Amino acid sequence: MGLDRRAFLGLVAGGTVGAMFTPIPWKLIDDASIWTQNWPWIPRVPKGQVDYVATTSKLCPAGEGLKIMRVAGNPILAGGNASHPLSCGGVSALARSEVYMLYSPARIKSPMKRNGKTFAPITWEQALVEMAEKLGAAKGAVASISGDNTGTINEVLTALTAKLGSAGSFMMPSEATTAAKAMKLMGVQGQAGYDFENADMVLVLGADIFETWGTSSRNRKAFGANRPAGAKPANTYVYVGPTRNNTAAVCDQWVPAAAADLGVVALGIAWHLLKAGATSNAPGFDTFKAVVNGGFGPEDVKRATGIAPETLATIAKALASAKAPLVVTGSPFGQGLGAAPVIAGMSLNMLLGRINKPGGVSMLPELPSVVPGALTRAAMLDGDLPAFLKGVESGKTPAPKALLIYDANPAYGLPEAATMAKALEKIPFKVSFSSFMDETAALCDLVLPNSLPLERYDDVATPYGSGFCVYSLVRPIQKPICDTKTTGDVLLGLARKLSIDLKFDNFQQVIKEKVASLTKVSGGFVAKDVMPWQVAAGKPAPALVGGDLWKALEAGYAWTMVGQAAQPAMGFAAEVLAKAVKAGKPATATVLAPYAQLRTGTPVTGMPCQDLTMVPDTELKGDTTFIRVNSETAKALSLKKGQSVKLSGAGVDCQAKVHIFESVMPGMVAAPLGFGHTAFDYYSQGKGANYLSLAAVAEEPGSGLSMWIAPEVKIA
Amino acid sequence: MSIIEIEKTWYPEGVERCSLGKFMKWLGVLGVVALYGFFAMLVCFAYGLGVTGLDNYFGFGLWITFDLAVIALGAGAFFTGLLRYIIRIDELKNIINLTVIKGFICYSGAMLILSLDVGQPIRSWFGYWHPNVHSMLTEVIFCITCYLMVLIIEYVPLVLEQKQINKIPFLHNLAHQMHVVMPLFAGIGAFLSTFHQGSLGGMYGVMFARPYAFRDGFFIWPWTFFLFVLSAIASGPCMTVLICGFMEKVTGRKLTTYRVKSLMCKIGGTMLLIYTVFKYLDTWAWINDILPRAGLTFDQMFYGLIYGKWLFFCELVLCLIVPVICLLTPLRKKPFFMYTGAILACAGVVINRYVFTVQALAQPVLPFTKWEMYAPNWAEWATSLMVIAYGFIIMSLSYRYLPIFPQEVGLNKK
Amino acid sequence: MSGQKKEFPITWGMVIDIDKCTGCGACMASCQTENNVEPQREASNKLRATSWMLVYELTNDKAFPNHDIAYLPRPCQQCGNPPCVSVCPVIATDKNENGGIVSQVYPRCIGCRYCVAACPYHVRYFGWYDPIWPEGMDKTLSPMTSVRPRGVVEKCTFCHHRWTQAKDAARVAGKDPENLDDGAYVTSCVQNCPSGALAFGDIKNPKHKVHELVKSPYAFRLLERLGTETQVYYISRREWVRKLGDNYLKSE
Amino acid sequence: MEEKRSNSAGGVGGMALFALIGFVGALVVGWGIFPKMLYSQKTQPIRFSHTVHSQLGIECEQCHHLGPDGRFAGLPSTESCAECHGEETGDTSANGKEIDKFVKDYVKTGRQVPWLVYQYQPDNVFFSHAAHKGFECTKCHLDVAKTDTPPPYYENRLSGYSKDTMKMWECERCHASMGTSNACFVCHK
Repeated sequence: MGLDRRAFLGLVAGGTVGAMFTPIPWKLIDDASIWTQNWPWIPRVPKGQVDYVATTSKLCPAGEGLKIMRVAGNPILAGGNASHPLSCGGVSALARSEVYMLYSPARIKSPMKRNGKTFAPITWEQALVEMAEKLGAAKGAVASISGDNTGTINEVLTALTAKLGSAGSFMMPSEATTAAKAMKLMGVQGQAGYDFENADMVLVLGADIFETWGTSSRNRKAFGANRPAGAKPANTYVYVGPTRNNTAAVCDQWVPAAAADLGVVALGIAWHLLKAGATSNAPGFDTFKAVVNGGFGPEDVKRATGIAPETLATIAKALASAKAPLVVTGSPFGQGLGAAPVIAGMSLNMLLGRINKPGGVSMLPELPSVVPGALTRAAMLDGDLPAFLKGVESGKTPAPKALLIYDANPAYGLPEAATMAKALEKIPFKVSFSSFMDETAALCDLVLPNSLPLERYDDVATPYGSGFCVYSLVRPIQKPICDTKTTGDVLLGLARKLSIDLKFDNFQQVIKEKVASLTKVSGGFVAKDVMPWQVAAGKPAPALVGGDLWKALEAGYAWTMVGQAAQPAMGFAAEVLAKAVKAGKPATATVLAPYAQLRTGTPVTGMPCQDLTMVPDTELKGDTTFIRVNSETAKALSLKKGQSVKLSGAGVDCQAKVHIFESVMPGMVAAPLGFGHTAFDYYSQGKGANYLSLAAVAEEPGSGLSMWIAPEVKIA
Repeated sequence: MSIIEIEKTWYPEGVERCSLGKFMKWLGVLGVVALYGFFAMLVCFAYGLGVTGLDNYFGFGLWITFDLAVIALGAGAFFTGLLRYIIRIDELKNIINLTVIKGFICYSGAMLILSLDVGQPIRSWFGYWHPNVHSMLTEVIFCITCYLMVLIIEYVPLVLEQKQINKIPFLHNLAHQMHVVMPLFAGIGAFLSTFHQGSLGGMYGVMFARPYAFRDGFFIWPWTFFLFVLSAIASGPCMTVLICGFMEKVTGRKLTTYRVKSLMCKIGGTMLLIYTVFKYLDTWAWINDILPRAGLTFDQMFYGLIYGKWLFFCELVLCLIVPVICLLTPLRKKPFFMYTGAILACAGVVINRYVFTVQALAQPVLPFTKWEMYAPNWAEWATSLMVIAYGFIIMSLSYRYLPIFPQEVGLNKK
Repeated sequence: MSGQKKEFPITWGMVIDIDKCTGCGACMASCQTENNVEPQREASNKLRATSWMLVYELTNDKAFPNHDIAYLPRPCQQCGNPPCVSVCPVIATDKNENGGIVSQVYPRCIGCRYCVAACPYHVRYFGWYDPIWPEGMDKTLSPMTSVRPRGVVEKCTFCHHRWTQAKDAARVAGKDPENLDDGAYVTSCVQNCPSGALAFGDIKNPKHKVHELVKSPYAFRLLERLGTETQVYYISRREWVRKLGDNYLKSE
Repeated sequence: MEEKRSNSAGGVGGMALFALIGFVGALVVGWGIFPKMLYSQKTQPIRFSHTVHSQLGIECEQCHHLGPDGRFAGLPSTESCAECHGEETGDTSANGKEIDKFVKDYVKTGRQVPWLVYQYQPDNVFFSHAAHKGFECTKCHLDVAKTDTPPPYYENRLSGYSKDTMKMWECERCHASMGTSNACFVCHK
């Protein structure tokens, strides 16, 4: 017995020693450590040939041209396209997300039909039949909402709506809506275009031009281009607004002013200009002069806005003495501004003689439309969606029988969320074409997911703010990942089913036709070696070789055109100003000053997966968002740093924590937008609160436009 | 013979031990703690270190603090070994075994924690295969692993002297032979140990972009290198005495003479005095040279309550001056003062290791960053407790079955 | 002890014009996807979130209306004398290649986090958990950088892979890969910044724009007095911003 | 007592004997069996014959070439193979069957062939073929050009890499001999 035990011990001992002289222990140790760099549960990176293709960002309102890196044909990265005038190589955090959002957990994988509380997947054929039937029944009372400001898809959508008997085709409210209204009131056609590239003194009234206003990437490039690092800037930017936002952070001067007072400030500056002898032969000048001198003297303005007279005097002088001054007006959070402030701002441009000048403003013509019976963009922008929905909610307006919602999320992206939701409930049949399961899609009866921009044909025509007409192509560079279809095709298919003739069989034809129509526009050219702003500055525009246009667009170049449409004389619309702009007492209540940022996405995209990292912990911590007040306001409202508070407005309550941030005007509560989603995925859902829902909609005197620029809130 | 009887035959010659049942209960309690820690350990291995309270600001936390403290307090082993075998202070033979076991426990425990603390334990051998000779941590890895082996070699003969095992002639001889060469290992141990105690300090001293920890030094060694060695050999003997005293309390038996303990404390105290002198010089240079050079002030090194100055004064006054007085003056003759001194000395070293690990990282070097808080979570506490429980278990078993204390029999004659 | 500055014929450097940075985060977005950083569900714990490029908000600490802010994008500073390199026990990070980019080799890293402790710029991030991408999104991983398992340290590499690509392109075009034109190699953040606030190039190469920029009287580096000799320069015409680049005693 | 001692004496001898057996056994296992056990053997999804194609006078570069940006295009895509093998041949010869298999499984389904690449480096390694243009492909790659049946692919069961994947020390040795930098980022990404 003892013997055996020892023998065994011997065997083991010998074996162990022997093993030491073999690869076993050493190779195993080595391979084990190699295994740790090759863990099966860690994804491998794709292999294959790399190439780059061009397209345009549709998710980002700034409309940047993109260069997409592909591996073995699959898109990998979205980068800026240096040869595209709206990108010049830059991309926003949002445009960067074009690729990975293909796989966003929030994507809708197939057409779906509501049954009860939930959705059941259906085939496209079933979907079309269902929709054809319901819409057929709804004839005469079909409304449509589009969140796409720049796409030709709107022509198909509005044409179809019209043929079905339109109860209204609306666009989601934006800077463009307000501007369009203002231009209409001033008696001009076309879309105001701002030539930042050639301006040397820019007065920004409210507009967050470097984040959410218009072609923000291009705006920033234009801004940076004339500011060589470390050297004296060749341009001057002055920002007027309630907070030192991303734009004001880099401007040479920040003039704190309530968003409600932007018009007052503009007219206050006008007073100085007029005093200095500025004049104009535009219609309504005398009335304008009277209005300004009547109530916008330095003291009136000081009383209303708290801005010292000398401040405005200096700005006025700077504008007057600048070679190419430019005044741009907009909402600090990209929506809700009345028409009057825009008119007031524009009248400064008129006093300075900046209309249709290099570095000034030009009224850009609309590109020819190709779908018969379609609404023009101007016509669409003329609609007032919030007013319409409020009407529906209160019963003043008959509720449409059916509603088509394209690239829009009204249940989240509109003010007075509570009211709007009620209005939507009143509409019996709703169809959403959203690619992501957003708040609105969740309310709809049919969800027919649109393919994402990288999977479909689409286009971007002159985004609002662009200083020139521009058209660039969005083209499919990858097969749809889910069972989705290009909404354009779906609508055209539907038209066929309802035997409505829209002239086209598929959306690609529409785009092709659109491009073909561009070749007929005189003065148009492809921006390659010569950029539109250079042409605006006097460089001769190269000729357009018609046949190559499609190829050029596919290659990522943009078709552009400089100069404005033939115009009747632009008027001051002074009567509107008289009614809408009042240098009254400053608001005593606490006013909400929302701010939006592209990194938190749009109401349509939700929070892009990668972007949560970009949100500072002074904006979102855990699941709570922060409001920003300066220490003075904090004291007045007895708020402490980090304290949890409840904001109330428009019959809605929102939770928030307090962040003390000195660059907010006293009495103002700055609040980030883009949070508080109830739909989408775990990157968006339940992260903070949607402070836009606190904003109550009011009607702007004079223009009748819905506005919610300076909502009052209660803090408890 | 019943198991109870057999178990009795394993005790060292002529001593009494508590009943097996009682002993089992004691082990059981410790076992539970150890198991809980073991579970935490598995969780860490399975899901990654995200389950801990560590973050990108505090890459080092409780674990590293624990390691450094334990290793410093374990230093009694090499230093006493040195004195006993090389300097030949014969009296220390009465407590040397205890220090060896303590050392073994501390180092093996530290190794355990370290294997947890690295994100890729399977790669830890890279430290040998792809060493960066400039890194203090490489030195630490070398020395600690080697020294652990030394400690094992020192521990084995103790085990072999167990009554039953010792009956086997081969093992008996082996034990004897090992005892003969022990001075050699004591020497090696002393060398290795000194070095990594130093390099542990060096680790912090070389972080020249961390003004809180950075120190100038001699040749490649920052002053912290020497300070850590000194503080370790100062607190090590004290810790041994504390353990010895604790064991006497628990077992109710006298294990060594007060003389021996007192001697240990005197040694510790002397080292502590030397350490104090240098520590004060170092602190002075830190405040008046290092910090100003970095554009920082002494006050900027402290913040709020947890990072407040009180810790600093605790370490440099309460835990240095006071114990020096307790341990080097006649006060030492009174157990109260001797133990208080020993406790304070050990506490001081722990504080020192903590501030160098945590406060050094919490202090914002970039002007636009702020102080951050660190709180260890259950996973870190549980695993640390596991090591402590493990130590108690080893110590209990060793005491019960191994002839650790030559004087025990004599001191407990009825 | 603080070692000496490592010199190389090529010294890739970034120059960041703080006065042009709007803090939009496009650089961070570009970096994340370029370098296969997972989309993090809970990124509001900034002590745990991974962002190789991080935009800090700087303030002059004055009350309204004298308050001012600035945004400071912070990539790895690629120190000429890196505090992180000498401490690594296994040579997982090193500064030993022409160009002076501090390398980080993930399969070598054992995750001891000593480098994390040594770096005062907090550019080093540890893999606390295994990275997870939403289903299918791993198809959009970039082949240019590898995916890190948990338990290793990662950091900005100045998009080093773009350099290797640029060199390959030069080779095929018969140009000298060791003497690239200005702009042939730029990092992802630099390329995509909408404001053009970031510039990149070889600081030692007179033909590169940054060569001049770093000489600007408004140029400064972070924590210069610690002797880290960073290869990232910042430019601001605002004095308070420049002051925030380092620690100063009252007397200075 | 007596017996015990004798026991131990004999035991020690036996112990030594068994120790020897254990020692030798370990050597046999370690050098003989273990290396085979460590790798699993896999065969290519399609039995592609390089000889047949090279006999047709197709240059290696036609399928394996550098891209315009200097990056190695790697293996030809199903599409490019389909330029010749677009339709099933119905040929019943071994080769013909294999071709039809390819057409049926990949060309028709539009899938890429999951070729097992003997030399693939880990994701964390960057290798520039452009920089190594001067060398014979076969200096690193198996000389498959002369194989009618692709050699088997050995996968390390533990690490998951191919047995033929070049080890770092091999890269370093050559770089050293060529006087090329061995800096980490020359090869790692």
